[in-house]
Amino acid sequence: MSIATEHKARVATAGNGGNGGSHGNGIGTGGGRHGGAGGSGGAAGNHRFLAAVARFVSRNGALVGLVILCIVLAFATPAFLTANNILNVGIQCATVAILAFGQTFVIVAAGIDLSVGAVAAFSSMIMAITGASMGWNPWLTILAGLLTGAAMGTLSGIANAFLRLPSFIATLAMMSVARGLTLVVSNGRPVSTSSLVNFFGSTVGHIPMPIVTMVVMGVVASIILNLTSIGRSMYAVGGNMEAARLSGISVHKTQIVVFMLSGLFAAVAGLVIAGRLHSAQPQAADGYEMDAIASVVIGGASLAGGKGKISGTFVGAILLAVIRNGLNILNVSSFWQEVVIGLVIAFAVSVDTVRRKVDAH
Amino acid sequence: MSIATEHKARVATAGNGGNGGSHGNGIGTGGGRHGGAGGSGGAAGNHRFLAAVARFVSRNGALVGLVILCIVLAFATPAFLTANNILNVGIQCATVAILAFGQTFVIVAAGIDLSVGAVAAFSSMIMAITGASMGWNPWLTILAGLLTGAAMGTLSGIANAFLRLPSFIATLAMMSVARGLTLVVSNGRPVSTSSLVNFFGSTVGHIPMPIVTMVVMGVVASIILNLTSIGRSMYAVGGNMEAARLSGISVHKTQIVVFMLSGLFAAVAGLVIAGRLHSAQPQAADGYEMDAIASVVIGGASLAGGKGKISGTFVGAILLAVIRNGLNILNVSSFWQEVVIGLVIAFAVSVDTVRRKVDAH
Amino acid sequence: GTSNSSSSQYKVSLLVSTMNNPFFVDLRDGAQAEADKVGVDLLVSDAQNDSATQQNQAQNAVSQGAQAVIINPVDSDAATAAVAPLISSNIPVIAVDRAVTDTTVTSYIASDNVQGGQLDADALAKAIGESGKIVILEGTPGAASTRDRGQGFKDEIAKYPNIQIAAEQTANFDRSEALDVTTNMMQSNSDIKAIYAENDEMALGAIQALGSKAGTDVLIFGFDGTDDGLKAVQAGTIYATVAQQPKVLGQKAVDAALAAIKGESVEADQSIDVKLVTKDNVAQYLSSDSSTSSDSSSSSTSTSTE
Amino acid sequence: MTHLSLVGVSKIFGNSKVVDNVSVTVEPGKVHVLLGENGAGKSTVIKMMSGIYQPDGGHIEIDGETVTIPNVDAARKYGIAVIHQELAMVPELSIMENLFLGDLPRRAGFVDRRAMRRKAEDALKIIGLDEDVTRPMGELGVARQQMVEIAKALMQDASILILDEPTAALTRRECEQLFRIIDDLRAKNVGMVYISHHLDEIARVGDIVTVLRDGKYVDTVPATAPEDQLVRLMVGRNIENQYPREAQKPGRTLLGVAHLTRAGVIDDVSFEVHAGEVVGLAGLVGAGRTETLRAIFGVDPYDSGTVEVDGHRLPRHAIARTIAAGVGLVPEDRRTQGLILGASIADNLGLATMLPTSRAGFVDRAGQRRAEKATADQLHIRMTGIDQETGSLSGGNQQKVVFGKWSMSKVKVLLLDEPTRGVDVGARVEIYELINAITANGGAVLMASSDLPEVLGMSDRVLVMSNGRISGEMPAAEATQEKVMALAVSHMDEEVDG
Ligand SMILES: Nc1ncnc2c1ncn2[C@@H]1O[C@H](COP(=O)(O)OP(=O)(O)OP(=O)(O)O)[C@@H](O)[C@H]1O
Ligand SMILES: Nc1ncnc2c1ncn2[C@@H]1O[C@H](COP(=O)(O)OP(=O)(O)OP(=O)(O)O)[C@@H](O)[C@H]1O
Ligand SMILES: O[C@@H]1[C@H](O)[C@H](O)CO[C@H]1O
Ligand SMILES: [Mg+2]
Ligand SMILES: [Mg+2]
Repeated sequence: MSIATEHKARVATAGNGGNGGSHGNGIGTGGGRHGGAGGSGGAAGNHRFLAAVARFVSRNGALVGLVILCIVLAFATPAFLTANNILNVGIQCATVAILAFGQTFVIVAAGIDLSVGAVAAFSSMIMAITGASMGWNPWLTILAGLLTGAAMGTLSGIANAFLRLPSFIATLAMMSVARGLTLVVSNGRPVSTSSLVNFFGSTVGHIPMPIVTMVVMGVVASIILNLTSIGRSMYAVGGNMEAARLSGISVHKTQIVVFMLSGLFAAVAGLVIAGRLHSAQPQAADGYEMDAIASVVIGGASLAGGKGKISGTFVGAILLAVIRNGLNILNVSSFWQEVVIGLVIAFAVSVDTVRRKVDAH
Repeated sequence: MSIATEHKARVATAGNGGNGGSHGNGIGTGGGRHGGAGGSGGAAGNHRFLAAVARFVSRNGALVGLVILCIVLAFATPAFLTANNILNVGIQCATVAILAFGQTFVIVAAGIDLSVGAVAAFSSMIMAITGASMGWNPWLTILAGLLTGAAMGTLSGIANAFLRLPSFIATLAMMSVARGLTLVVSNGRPVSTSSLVNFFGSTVGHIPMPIVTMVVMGVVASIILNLTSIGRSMYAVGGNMEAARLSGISVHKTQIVVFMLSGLFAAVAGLVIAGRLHSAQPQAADGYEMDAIASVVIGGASLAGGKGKISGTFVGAILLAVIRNGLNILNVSSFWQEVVIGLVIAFAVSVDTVRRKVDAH
Repeated sequence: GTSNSSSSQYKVSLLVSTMNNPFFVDLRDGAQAEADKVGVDLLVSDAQNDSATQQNQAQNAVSQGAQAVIINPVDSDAATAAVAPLISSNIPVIAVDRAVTDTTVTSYIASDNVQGGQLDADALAKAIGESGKIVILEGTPGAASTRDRGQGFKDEIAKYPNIQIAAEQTANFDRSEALDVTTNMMQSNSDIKAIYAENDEMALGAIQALGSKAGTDVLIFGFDGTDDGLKAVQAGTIYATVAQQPKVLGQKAVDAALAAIKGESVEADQSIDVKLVTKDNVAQYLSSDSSTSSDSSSSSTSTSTE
Repeated sequence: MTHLSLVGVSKIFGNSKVVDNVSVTVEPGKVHVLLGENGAGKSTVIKMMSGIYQPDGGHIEIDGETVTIPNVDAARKYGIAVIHQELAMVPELSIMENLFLGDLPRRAGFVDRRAMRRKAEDALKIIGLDEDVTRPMGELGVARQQMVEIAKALMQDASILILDEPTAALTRRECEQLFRIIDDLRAKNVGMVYISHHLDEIARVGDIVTVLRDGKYVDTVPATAPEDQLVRLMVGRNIENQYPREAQKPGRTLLGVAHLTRAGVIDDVSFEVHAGEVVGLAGLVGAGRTETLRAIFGVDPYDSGTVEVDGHRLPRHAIARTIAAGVGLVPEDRRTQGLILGASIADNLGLATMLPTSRAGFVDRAGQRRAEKATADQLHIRMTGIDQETGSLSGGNQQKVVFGKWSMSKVKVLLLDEPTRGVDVGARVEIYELINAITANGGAVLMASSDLPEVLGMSDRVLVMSNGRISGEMPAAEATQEKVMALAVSHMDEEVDG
């Protein structure tokens, strides 16, 4: 029962972090252990490099599963490991990755945001409509869309912090509201977007803007989470809300910022989707929240909060995109595809737990 | 951030459970408080009755929100409070309620089961196919379907307990696998069901079988959760896995049973859906997991585990059905409907938190 | 305008399978425009592609006091159980776009998805010179329209031995999914001559994926004839699509419902022909369908009534 | 420096007045001890000083001016720092981040990790804790976590420092370190509030003592007042004997541990505990006592060695089988390992007996409830009823619930890890009486404790652990604190040699 399990296991084994009961990934310890294991040969520099690699692997959730999957696919079809296809995978994971970066804030702070897909759709619709029917300056339309996303997120945050709605309920409600508003303002029809919006979905020269946007957002998210005090507060609130409060951290403020950021990231994802389709779709990003949450969890975060990294989330999002890309390329029948997707996800994530188990011995 | 918040608040506020930070509903304490508050007038018997009512209300999540909603609807349209429509609401909530009863086990034990909709579809497809193409005895087909559901649940449980997959991932994978298998075995086509299966979706005389089935499953779920040792173990595992383990409760066994039951209940829901539609649909119950989880959470459970009641879940499921029924009857435009659904859910659940806050003073 | 609907004496319920798709929005708009015109109070419900929800909405229609029910089934088989109580309590039922299996409804007004698939297949075969590799973008697995369009297309294309279906992948009737899926399929099949998309939304996604190849190296075939789809036909990026005239479907359905309430006789089977739309004839569809005003849709009636 | 006064404050939870018209003054350079039984309201009082609770009556004065302290941040701005009774730490975050929680060092708007690391290392040095500051807090034992909490409060350079049972989890050595720090602070004119259930500490650290009983002010006396006077003020009666051990004649071997080894944690541990015997397990923090108990109980696996109960060998790493063999464990940390804080007292008391007493899968509700009530009464748990949420009990009363869980299940062998952490003198005697009852009935008790007087007073035999090994054994009658400490630090000499 792992929504909250990992947290409890870890708390409970204070003072015996490495025992059988704890399957948490000790922050910053796995690498050390690993490094030790690989330390018999080579010069010291080499050793340190290996240790750093090992630490990176051990900190990034399903990375091993992803690598295995890629190797399998590379052998299965020559079409997989081409420069072009790798770029494709990058483009295809961009939207979910951006949503998942935003979702990481929320999950680290022990919440969940079900509204990200709908908020992405609504924000992109705002960008399209302010442009198409209202004739605003393209930059202004994008700004309006981003503010819309941030505002919707803020509303979820307020409902969570002040109305004390569980985040599951607050964002379920927001998902419904945002999707409904999208249908209302668009009357259920796609609306074309400006060439500025489309730029964010296009490939300029050899550089795909969705990937650029994803990388920028990933770096921003990583900086927020690691280097700002609001980012660190997210870990504190998610890890032990009461301790955070007793230490003078404003839990409410943290909660609101977390959802605001998630909404803002969703709006950026909406920009990329609309840019790719040259239009805002009323049903855009429908169900993407599940992919986003799955990316974060595959990346090693726990829904119990206090844990999660942008690099892990990134691995999770790539994993999902690679699975879909691979199945498409291999032309697996669409009925079997669902079966295979399920099995591969389960496999890729359990590789990680098996690795950790072995690691611990 | 309430997925796991309440749990942590609880851990952290040991010795100060009633402070501003904790919004948990103390098991069995709310009622006492309430009873005390209402205790100034009336005879002792009357007082006790009022206290019992108050306790029931305070223990059952969004009941107050539901009642307010019903009153509003009754004033808004005469069509709402007719015997016929009330039966309709009952029938309309049956499937989700049954799924949500099963989901309650999982959430109480601090997990989540995303596969219930897909498992319901696959189980009903098994009932249909073993009947239609294989000519099995109708009772046997139903048995096969129920066993299928239980088996799929068990697999999720094993993945969760032994592969240490977070339940979110294990059941996300199972959702995909079950939906895929449904498409594979049915070749993407609906399959008609036997008249025995259809019986479970029909109204016999004035008695709608979906409601009967829902009530029976509710009672069974309630007995399991309250009176059996495995049910009590679910609360223990969900409340503090480590403490449960150190008290000799088998966490693995509990986890597996929890998902097995969830799968079994999903199969029963599948029976009702197929019975109502006289066919097993490959896309049946798509997305119902969200309604089921929402019912449980609206009913007062916390995704952090250790909390939840069948009666609360029932209130949650009815609330969702009433909202949809009411908006239909009021003929709210389908685009606005989504907006309104979101707002009403948020409202109904926050009534409960506001009530608790007032209560606490 | 809903101004006259509140005072109207007739209540008709329209159960739409989903509004997640402009096709059904058009169907609803056609029905609404007609309802406003003839003075019917139209109660619209969206089943979000769920048969059980649709059954709930059929029940609720009775509570609402609907005198006739127009159903656009999520699934034909499942709709049987949903409309049974309506029929037994003598409420006229009109099936639109998709049939209700084994049920005598008051009227069945539909375009034929199997036939549409055939039209696309023949057009495609002709356009690529009856030989070469093609791929199919499938609709949502298990949906009735996916089955019928797939079947109609594949049965027909089988008649051309030199055409091979190199890949079939689902994009769930969704534009952005089609963008990714097409990109990926092209990765393993570079020599594709044509793509059959089971609706226009997916065809539009494929165009996005192919970029400048769309309509030149690779011909794209759609289904539905939505506004965006028709514009793409005009632009030459979609080679052909199958126009279903959803607004006409909606309009006819309301007419049939009203007639049934009034006790007038109603034609039991009104098949609205599906038409292949190519660059040659797109103008006539565009003029009527690309405008959202309600009366223009009624002017297109002439093209489809029998 | 700051004067802080609570003037006639009260606090109400639900229907009960938990603190009733209490006045306390904290003066610069003085240590004000708060004394009272479990649930007397001590923690509630200090939470009103630190912005966590608002008084329902009375007011707070700082330097003579009436103020409100709406939240923790405000308290911090007044120069008030608090070490809470229950650890306020985030297990996932590193030690250094926990030290700076809520006030991270920043440069140009970003967290300055280098400065944080440097300051954190300095802070740990002050309290004499040798840990890598980047280690996650959750990996530390309770004692070390407590040390970090102390360092965190000290770092704030507060003018008022509140310490709520800071020594409950510490061994003598760390306590001494803390007392020296307190002496320093006193010299620097910091005002302090000190709460502890170890009466012997009061004269050592305190200046004045205020005693609370049932939330009410009882008296203020100098810290030099004799212990039995303090006890009388606290509990309203005399306690004749703080360690009422009734030794039995040792019977057959009930617990036999041979060559128990777990790499890096415990090393070739062998001993026996006989029927009727209480064996004490002493040692420094990190000596491996907790690990030994966990290995015996089947919580953690071990690499080699055997555990026998009543002559039957126990399987490795199998808690349920161990419990079935008649063994119970009161774990070190009640909140994470002992209790389901969100569940009722009844549910917690019945946790270990629920499965064994159920029939055909059904819980024996009536029987369990009867036993739960009886146990709660026997332990004098201060509660509104057995349906009260366990998390809302005072710390000491929570500990009694953990103890009660095993006393209800009538164990043959009871493993105790810091059994009286945070338990008041009166209640401690009640727990000791339960230990006596268990041995009188032919049971055996193995008790790891950092409270040396307790080990010496309640054991029949003392084992001393050091660096994962048993470094010595002696009958309690011959044991003294000095002898035990000598054995406890013995590995340090070895390290010097090796
Ligand atoms: N939030 C709360 N809700 C209800 N009762 C509470 C709450 N906090 C404390 N209490 C009650 O108030 C009383 C005093 O608690 P407090 O924690 O102040 O005791 P204490 O003197 O610190 O005890 P200990 O020595 O065990 O720590 C106890 O009976 C406790 O159950
Ligand atoms: N100096 C040290 N530095 C880091 N880790 C240590 C050190 N000494 C011991 N440990 C580890 O700390 C863990 C156990 O500490 P713990 O405090 O629980 O042991 P203990 O003997 O039960 O001590 P106590 O019960 O007094 O706290 C063990 O895993 C042990 O390996
Ligand atoms: O006819 C409709 C539309 O073509 C839509 O695009 C998908 O569902 C079908 O049933
Ligand atoms: Mg206290
Ligand atoms: Mg210990």
